[in-house]
Amino acid sequence: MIHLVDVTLVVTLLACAWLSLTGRDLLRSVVLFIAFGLLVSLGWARLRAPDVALAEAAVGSGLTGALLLSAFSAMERARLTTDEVGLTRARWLALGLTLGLGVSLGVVLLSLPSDHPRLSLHIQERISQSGVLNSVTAVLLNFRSYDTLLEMVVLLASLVGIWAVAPFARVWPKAPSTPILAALARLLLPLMTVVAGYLLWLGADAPGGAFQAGAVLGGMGVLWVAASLWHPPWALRMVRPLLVLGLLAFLAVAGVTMGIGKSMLEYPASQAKTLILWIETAATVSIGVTLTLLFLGGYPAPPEQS
Amino acid sequence: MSWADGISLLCILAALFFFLAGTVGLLRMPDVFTRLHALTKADNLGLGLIVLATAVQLQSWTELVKLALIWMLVMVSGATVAHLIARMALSESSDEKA
Amino acid sequence: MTAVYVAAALFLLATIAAGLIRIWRGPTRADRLLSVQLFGTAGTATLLLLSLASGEDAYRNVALVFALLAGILGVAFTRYGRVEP
Amino acid sequence: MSGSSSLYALAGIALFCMGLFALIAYPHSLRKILAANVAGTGVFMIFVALGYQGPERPIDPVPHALVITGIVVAVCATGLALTLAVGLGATHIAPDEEE
Repeated sequence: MIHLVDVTLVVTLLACAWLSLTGRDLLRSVVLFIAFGLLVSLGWARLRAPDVALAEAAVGSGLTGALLLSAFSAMERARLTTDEVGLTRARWLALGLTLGLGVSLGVVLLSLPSDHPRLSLHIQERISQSGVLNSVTAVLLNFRSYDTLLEMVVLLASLVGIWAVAPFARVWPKAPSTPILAALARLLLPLMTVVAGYLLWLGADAPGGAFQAGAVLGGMGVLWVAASLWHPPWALRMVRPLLVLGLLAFLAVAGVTMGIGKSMLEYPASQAKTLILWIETAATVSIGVTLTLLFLGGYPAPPEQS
Repeated sequence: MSWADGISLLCILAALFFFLAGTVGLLRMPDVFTRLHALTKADNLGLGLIVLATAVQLQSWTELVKLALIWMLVMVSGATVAHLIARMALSESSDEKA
Repeated sequence: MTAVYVAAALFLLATIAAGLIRIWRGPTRADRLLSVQLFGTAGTATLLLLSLASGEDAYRNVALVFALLAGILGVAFTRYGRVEP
Repeated sequence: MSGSSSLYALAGIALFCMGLFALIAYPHSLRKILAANVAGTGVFMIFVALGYQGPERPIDPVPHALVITGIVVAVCATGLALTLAVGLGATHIAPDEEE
């Protein structure tokens, strides 16, 4: 019966994606895409990837959804939301070609050897030296920490890119906030901070970690903006150092490990857990702040100037 | 089957009823306000009963706190969002008349 | 009991699939948002049931994040998804 | 490949192809961004499905770590792309309107 669950989930997922990509009404497409994100997160849970499910639940459905909606409303104001979706001859050709690609990819995939242990054995061998028990965190913050270091740069670069092209944030809501919404935001703020801290702490031994916690913090920022509780001028001065906190922590640790004669980001085994937790805490704050500013969609000048 | 399993089973069956009622209401009710009314039942009672069914299966206090938090969150944000949806629907329907 | 949990999860997935019809049909934006709210709630419930069925505790944390973010999504929708006059 | 793992991997391929098709075929920038996200999710799904070898055997954490970073990078790229799309007003102009 569990296979029936998988089949239902996959069919619903595919239907959702197809309807979202080919429907005429763009807002409907966005809403279907959000629903798609929720379903994908259930899919990760079925594939025994709770770490991924946590990240997807926070980012894929929550943050991406809010981003798409705010961009849609900006496009709607500029009357840019009509699209033509009929199938012309060129589109039939594109459909046929992608279909062929899909079939050939499927054939290749099904011919893969079925019980190859891949990298899981190597990781199980070395997990005791990594300082943490959660193998995904061990990969992210120890075995492949270069990748994560560079990812912090990617986050920062995308934000700088946004600020370079859009001098003013687009998301200040037009309608005044209602007291009920403000009350919800004030209630959720401490709650989400606690949940983010919990996920961060959990990340060492169980599914969770910096990205998931940072994404929850980012969701909190989105709520804060949407409820009109964010006051940009002073807030920006305070949060700007936080943007680079994660990167600086990473670089500091990298410098120290090189200074004591090891290679870059090769933690001493006795200190590994402490170092990982410090880096993760700094990264969580940076990710949360970056995602919030990303949602603003421009340099957060005060609304009266824009 | 232990008594905990029995309680879980009853709760799950009742919850499924509420979810079914919510979905049928969502699909069959004539306008957005009545649909909203149908949906809030699924939100509060349906999820609440599932939470209860999960809670009787678990022994750990931290898990119980987490479950209570989930239920509370869904109730509070569900009620707020229902309020916001109703406002949005009201402004949309007045736009149409104007 | 595992069979009961899995069957209930399957049922909830079916209600989600049926909810897609309301997103597709609309007609108003509020209708579409209603379905997304149902997805959030049913998704949270499905994750709780899957956590019972598989004994994996981590799914309850996913359910917690689901419950948090579904509220935020609703707020974002009503703040940004409204019809511009 | 076996059972539900290959089911999800095939679904990933289907998602990738849908996304690729919509990215090529439809002109509106917002839809192109949605399409790129769907295609990306398809790739993630293939990855994670390859790391899953049935309910009993240990999972491969490397694709999970890659996909988690991928999800966060995807939202950043989406944010940047949406800002560009809104800012440039880069949208579809139908061929007959152009003339």
